[in-house]
Amino acid sequence: MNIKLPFTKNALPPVTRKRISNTGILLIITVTLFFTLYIASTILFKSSNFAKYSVFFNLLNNKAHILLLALGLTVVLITGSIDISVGSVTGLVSMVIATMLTQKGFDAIWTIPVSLAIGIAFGVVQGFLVAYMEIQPFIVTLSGLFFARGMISVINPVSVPITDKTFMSWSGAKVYIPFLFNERKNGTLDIAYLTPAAIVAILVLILLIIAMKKTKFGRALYAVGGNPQSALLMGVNVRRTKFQAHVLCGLLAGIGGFLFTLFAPSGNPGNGVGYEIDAISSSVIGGVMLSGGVGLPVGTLFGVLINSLIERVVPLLGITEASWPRIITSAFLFVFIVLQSIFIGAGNKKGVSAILMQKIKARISAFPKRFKRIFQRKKTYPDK
Amino acid sequence: MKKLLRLISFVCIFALLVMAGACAEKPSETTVPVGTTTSKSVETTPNAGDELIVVGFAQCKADESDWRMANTKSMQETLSEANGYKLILADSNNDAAKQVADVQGFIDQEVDYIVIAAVNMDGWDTVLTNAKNAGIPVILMDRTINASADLYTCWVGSDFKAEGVKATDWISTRFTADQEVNIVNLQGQLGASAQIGRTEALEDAVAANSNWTLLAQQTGEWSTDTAKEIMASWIQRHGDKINVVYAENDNMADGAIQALEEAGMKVGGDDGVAIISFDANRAYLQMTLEGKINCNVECNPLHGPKVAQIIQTIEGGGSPAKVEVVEEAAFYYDTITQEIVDARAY
Amino acid sequence: MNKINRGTEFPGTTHKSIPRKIFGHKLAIPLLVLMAVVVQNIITTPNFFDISITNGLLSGYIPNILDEAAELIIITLGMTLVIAVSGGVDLSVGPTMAIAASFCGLLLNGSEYRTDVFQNPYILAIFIGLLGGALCGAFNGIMVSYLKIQPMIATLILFTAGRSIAKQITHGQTIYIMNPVYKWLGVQIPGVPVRTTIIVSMVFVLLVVLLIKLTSLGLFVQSVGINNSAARLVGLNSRVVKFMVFVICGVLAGAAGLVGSSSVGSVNSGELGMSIEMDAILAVALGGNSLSGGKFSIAGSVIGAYTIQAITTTLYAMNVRADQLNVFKAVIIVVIIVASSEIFKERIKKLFIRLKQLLPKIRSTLGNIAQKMLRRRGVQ
Amino acid sequence: MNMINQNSPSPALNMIGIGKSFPGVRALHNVDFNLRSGEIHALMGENGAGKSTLIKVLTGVYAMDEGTVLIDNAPVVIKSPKDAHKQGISTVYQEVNLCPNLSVAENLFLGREPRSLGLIDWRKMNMQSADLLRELNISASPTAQLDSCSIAIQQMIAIARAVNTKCRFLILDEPTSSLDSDEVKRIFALMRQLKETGVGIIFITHFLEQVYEVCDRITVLRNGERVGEYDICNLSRLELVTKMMGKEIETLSELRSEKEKVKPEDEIPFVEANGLSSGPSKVAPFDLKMYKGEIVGFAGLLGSGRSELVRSIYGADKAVRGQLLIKGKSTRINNPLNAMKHSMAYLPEDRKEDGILSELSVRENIIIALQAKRGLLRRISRAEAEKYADEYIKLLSIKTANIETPIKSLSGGNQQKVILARWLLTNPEFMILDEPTRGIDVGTKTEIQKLILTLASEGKSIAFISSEMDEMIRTCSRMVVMRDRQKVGELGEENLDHSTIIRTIAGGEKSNE
Repeated sequence: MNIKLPFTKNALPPVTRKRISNTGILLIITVTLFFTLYIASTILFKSSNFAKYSVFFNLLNNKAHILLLALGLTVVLITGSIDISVGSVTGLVSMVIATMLTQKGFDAIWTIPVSLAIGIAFGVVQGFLVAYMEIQPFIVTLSGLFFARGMISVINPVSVPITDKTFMSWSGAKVYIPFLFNERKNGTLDIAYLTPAAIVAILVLILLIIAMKKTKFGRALYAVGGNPQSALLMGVNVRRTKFQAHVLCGLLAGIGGFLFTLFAPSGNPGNGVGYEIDAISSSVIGGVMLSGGVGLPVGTLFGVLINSLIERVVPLLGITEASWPRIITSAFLFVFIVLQSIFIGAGNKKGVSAILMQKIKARISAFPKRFKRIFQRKKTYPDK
Repeated sequence: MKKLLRLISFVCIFALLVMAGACAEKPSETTVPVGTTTSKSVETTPNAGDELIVVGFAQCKADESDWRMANTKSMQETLSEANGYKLILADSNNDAAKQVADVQGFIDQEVDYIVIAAVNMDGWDTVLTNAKNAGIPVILMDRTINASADLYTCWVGSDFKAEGVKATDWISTRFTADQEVNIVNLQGQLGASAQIGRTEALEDAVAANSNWTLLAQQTGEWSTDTAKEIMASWIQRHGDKINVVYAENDNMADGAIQALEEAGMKVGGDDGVAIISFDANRAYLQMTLEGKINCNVECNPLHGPKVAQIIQTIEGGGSPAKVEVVEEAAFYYDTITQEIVDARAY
Repeated sequence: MNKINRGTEFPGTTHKSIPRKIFGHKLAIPLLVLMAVVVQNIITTPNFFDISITNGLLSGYIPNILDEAAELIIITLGMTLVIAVSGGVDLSVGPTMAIAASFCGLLLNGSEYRTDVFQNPYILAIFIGLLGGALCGAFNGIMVSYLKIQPMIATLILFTAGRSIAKQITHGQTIYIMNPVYKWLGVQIPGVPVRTTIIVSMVFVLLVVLLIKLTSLGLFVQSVGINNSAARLVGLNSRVVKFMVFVICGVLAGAAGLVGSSSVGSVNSGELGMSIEMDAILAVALGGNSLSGGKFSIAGSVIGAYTIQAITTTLYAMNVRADQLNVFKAVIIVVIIVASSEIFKERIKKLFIRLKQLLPKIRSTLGNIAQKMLRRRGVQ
Repeated sequence: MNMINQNSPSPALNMIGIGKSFPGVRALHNVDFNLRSGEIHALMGENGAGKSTLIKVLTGVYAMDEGTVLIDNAPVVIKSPKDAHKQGISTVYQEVNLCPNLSVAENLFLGREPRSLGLIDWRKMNMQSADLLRELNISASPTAQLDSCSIAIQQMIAIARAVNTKCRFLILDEPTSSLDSDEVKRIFALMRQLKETGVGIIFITHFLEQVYEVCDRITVLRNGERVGEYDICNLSRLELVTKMMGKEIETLSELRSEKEKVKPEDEIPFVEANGLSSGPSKVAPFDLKMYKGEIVGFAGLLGSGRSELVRSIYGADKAVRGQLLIKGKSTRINNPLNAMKHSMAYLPEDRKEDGILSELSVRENIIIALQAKRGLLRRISRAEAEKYADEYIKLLSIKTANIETPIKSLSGGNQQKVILARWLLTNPEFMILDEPTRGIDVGTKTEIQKLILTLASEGKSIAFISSEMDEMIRTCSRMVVMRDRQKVGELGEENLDHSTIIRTIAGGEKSNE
């Protein structure tokens, strides 16, 4: 190995130029934005108790089902595909559960396998069409959306209540968190809690983080999203991976539907309308790129939390026109998306945003170096 | 690891600056609508000593229809700061789960009262139990829910079946017992309590009158356009046989009238196809006056005063009645006057 | 025009048999489906082709389908261009319709919620309405071309906020325009026996086709859609092209909004163009266009849109409830898309080949069996 | 034909009588090929000779119609890339086939990550990667994201990955075509190192010099058939080219003589740059004058800023400083369209990424630049477009089924000609040709070189960039030398020889200090 290679300056590989990957940057932005927004809300709306533990935990309790859908979307988006059927699948699952429990008299425990089965069924069919028939995922899952939405009405066009005792006890269950409590105005204790749904969501999140980072399947997802042709040549079964991603997304949508039903226990034709959009926007805010290959499940968690927080903040702005809350919510979304696009430069190496981004990246990368320099200077100072 | 921490802290600071910029712009954007409606409160300063009563209002979809907007506005105007209230409006955009989350948010924020116009009849037990435990009275508005009665304080709204009965009563005055009455029903969103009540009244009346026939019944989903499409297909199928159109809201009546007129059929009046509509918004009262709608049954959206009254009752230590029905009238093409139309605010 | 040679890997393989030429064409499948729907209708409704004049208007099933498809057609035209240039979709066309109609209604009615007097000239109102559509398109265009946000995410913003903005434009109320002239655009111009919607949609198809034929817009859109950086280097300003396409899409959506509101005589932003974006995307895909951008065919999209409307109308006529319609729609669409996918065609071809190969074998085995049986009989 | 030394070890990989047909085309016919362990074997041939088909048959991408593959004299069946992998056959392609969004270590180990307790052990993976990279002298950090590495490093990582799968036979399909000579040397060092360990390497390249520098044997294909197999020492360059072309090509002197005629005539330069710069990260301020009828070469290593320099003139990268004069008039060029309006043309370096509009037809690809120049409203009519297309297809002898064929189904050389046609159609006075001959067979290369000379003689001013020094020396009348994103010198015709250029590129005396 002692071949000496000619070495010129410009041939030096820029190993250290880009310390932080886009994924990392996006994650940092999202996390920072979330905490900034949270702290700002705490200060601005003092009377609304944002500093309470329960408010914080309810951000997750309220959106456990969306988190699952968003995680599913994170998985398919990372492979460069998309699934817009998840919202309707959620609605379908809730309707099936309600019908099973109330009209068919099934035992509550059966709702779990049935929810999962519905999700997996959608995942399998859509995954097959996307991966093995090579049909555009948008169209396939749009059909899935239509199908599920229509099936809800076929099963039952009106609202079905859930009265099953077991199921309602799951729905109402709370896992209190010790030591985290505040006192209410009337003197009662408001102890922070997690719902079983939130716990399931967190467990799924943890499993998914491990799967994405530490299993062959997880890495194959990124490889397929990064460059499917290369992945194929590197021995990744691209079709199978895409298929699996869709099945996983379907499964997560099934679980999400179940958690949704725990949260709002009823079957209603309007359940889950537009959740696909919520899930996609959560993923994107959390740093997933629609072009594939970039994103982390943790980012998605923060994406969901940001959306959840915005929902809490908007009513407090004191808007009296009926239409404004939604405009404001969209404005928040707009700010996030534009900020992100500015930061990332949208993969384009030109333009104002990219220059800004390069500068920021350079700053960030230079930071440790500069710090080291200061440190070294301090060290050498006494000598002089 | 240390490096990463340093990086994060740097980005935090940067993002804070960016957000500060964004926040600084935000209020100017939002104060415009706020300013216009709160200007009153500046003139008539509220009783300085009293603290405002905080009311959390979970509206199903604040700008869904003209009726819903009037409903929202009524709440906002009655529960204004000038009157000693602070209203927090959460618009759930017809998403049941978001509405539950909104109500949970009110509980966390410890509002004094919660008013709910429910998206969904079912699935309220858990969150209402939370409200009860936190000691916050819940007032249901407009839409009923399936939940144990001890979970909420009272319900304010319309009696939809009674509305339907007013309409069927008018039909029986128009037609004699030997006349053939062929009715088509443009239903509202299936499962909505308004749809259920109004359809029920019609079906009861059809069953009770042997000369009445329900030719067709389909949901027009409260929409003009859909109703127009459906009505057109009915006209193709049934033609001139139809002599009563029972539209479960104004918008659908509008669609039906257009479809009929485009097919060259006479609408309303004494000899045209009888049109029955619900809600009685201003535009449709005008149409009633013009004779296009024969009977328009009011569905009163102005729940604000009633809600305020209930809150005052509770504040005073009393307990309100479990069901508070708002007053509603019916308007007929032959008796309505321009004054009635002009007096309508929505 | 006469020597269209579609993507062949190797020169010399361009000679195809006539049936293959017909079935190999991009538009074959959507056309076939459209025909199937029509045939189905002829069987179930004998008066399908009947056209009569009622109240001075052509009526019947076919005029109905053409009428109801009008908005979708106009939207689909814009969507086709957006998909071609960006490889993304415009989710905000429905809200854009509402916003455009709101501008128009505001100008016509002024502060009145219901009047039959135009406060401003009708033409001006239409112009302002289209301008409103263009404005929405421009907003999306800026996001996509200058801020480089993926179209689906960029248009998500107007998708969620658009209807509320429209509500604000009309002071938060539904506007009723009672002047019969207003209905000219969406129902009928007095004396013309054809519904204006049909004419308007045809006019817009013609306009867009002319735009593509007479200018080089089509070439530019495809170039940018296929390879952005190559397009830049040959002197195309891809940003401007993208921006322009989004504006065009906005204007078209605005026009659809005006037609839609005119046909019901009111501006109700909660209803106009509800979930039309999904139908439009489907129409584009059904027409054989790739959703990842590049080459496009307007004819395909128009056929796709009519197919969707024909399916909808047929299902309505078969008494399928509006809310259950989606199940059938989904199944039909999946079948169409699968049938027109390359892989499926290949598999079918392979299956045929295998069958052909198997045929002699089956014949011989059958023959063997027959011989054996004969022999046995002979032995017996 | 066979001139193989009979004493050499028996081949480890043997392909006998390979045949492969596509509808209408016989791509391979009765081709024999063999590869020994520990040799570097060049597979040569023009575009369309059947090199890539042979490789694809060997790697299981295509199923062969006839023939057998033997490994260690035992027949093997290779039906999929996976089978090939199992047999120890790995491939590295011209375009880096790695995942840009993953880290270097992951790209090395994707699919066979070291695991503990069933989960990927990242520490171990990074450490093993570091070892591997060190062993192969690749200076990259295992944790860096791949797209932050230079193309050369990426290519080396691709090789490292291939090697690390315990491969016995390594196929390198034009791995050097986007690298500069320095980087190529490093790849060669890597190849020699692998050769020592007994790996058999099939090396495909268009660069003759590289073949003679590193290979042991050559197999030449032409028109889907094997012309022959030769030891490198027994085959001169001229012979090799003759075998590949199937005919004698014009000698260099002929080209040279044409070039002599070309001399700058005008006093006012067509393009004059004073302190032009497109930002410090792209190219430092430079001065430049280019005259009518002159071919100016831009030499330098890849990444030295030679492409960036011409891009800044063309407006592909916006100039942020300095002054640009066109025909003596000060001009601002903000985008390519401005440049085109000033009669400039730019044939980009990366044909696939920046050049072709893959799905569009040859006709559309030819007229697009002229159309863009004319603008949106003045459309080139169909008839006019067809006329142009036919004209240029004939003029440049572009091999295409017809003018409506999508450009993506043409061979690389013909694609390049279409792009040349695109620019010639705009009738430019100043043409920038960035690597017009890359990835193109020898025949077309010569054609293009001749075309360049002809264009110059017609009075066009040409900026020419090529990685092949010979090509530049042959055609250029002057050469600008770039280093470290700076213009470091200009060489007149009298100085145009290898050693001077290389010395200038390397930095002359300074490097001796």
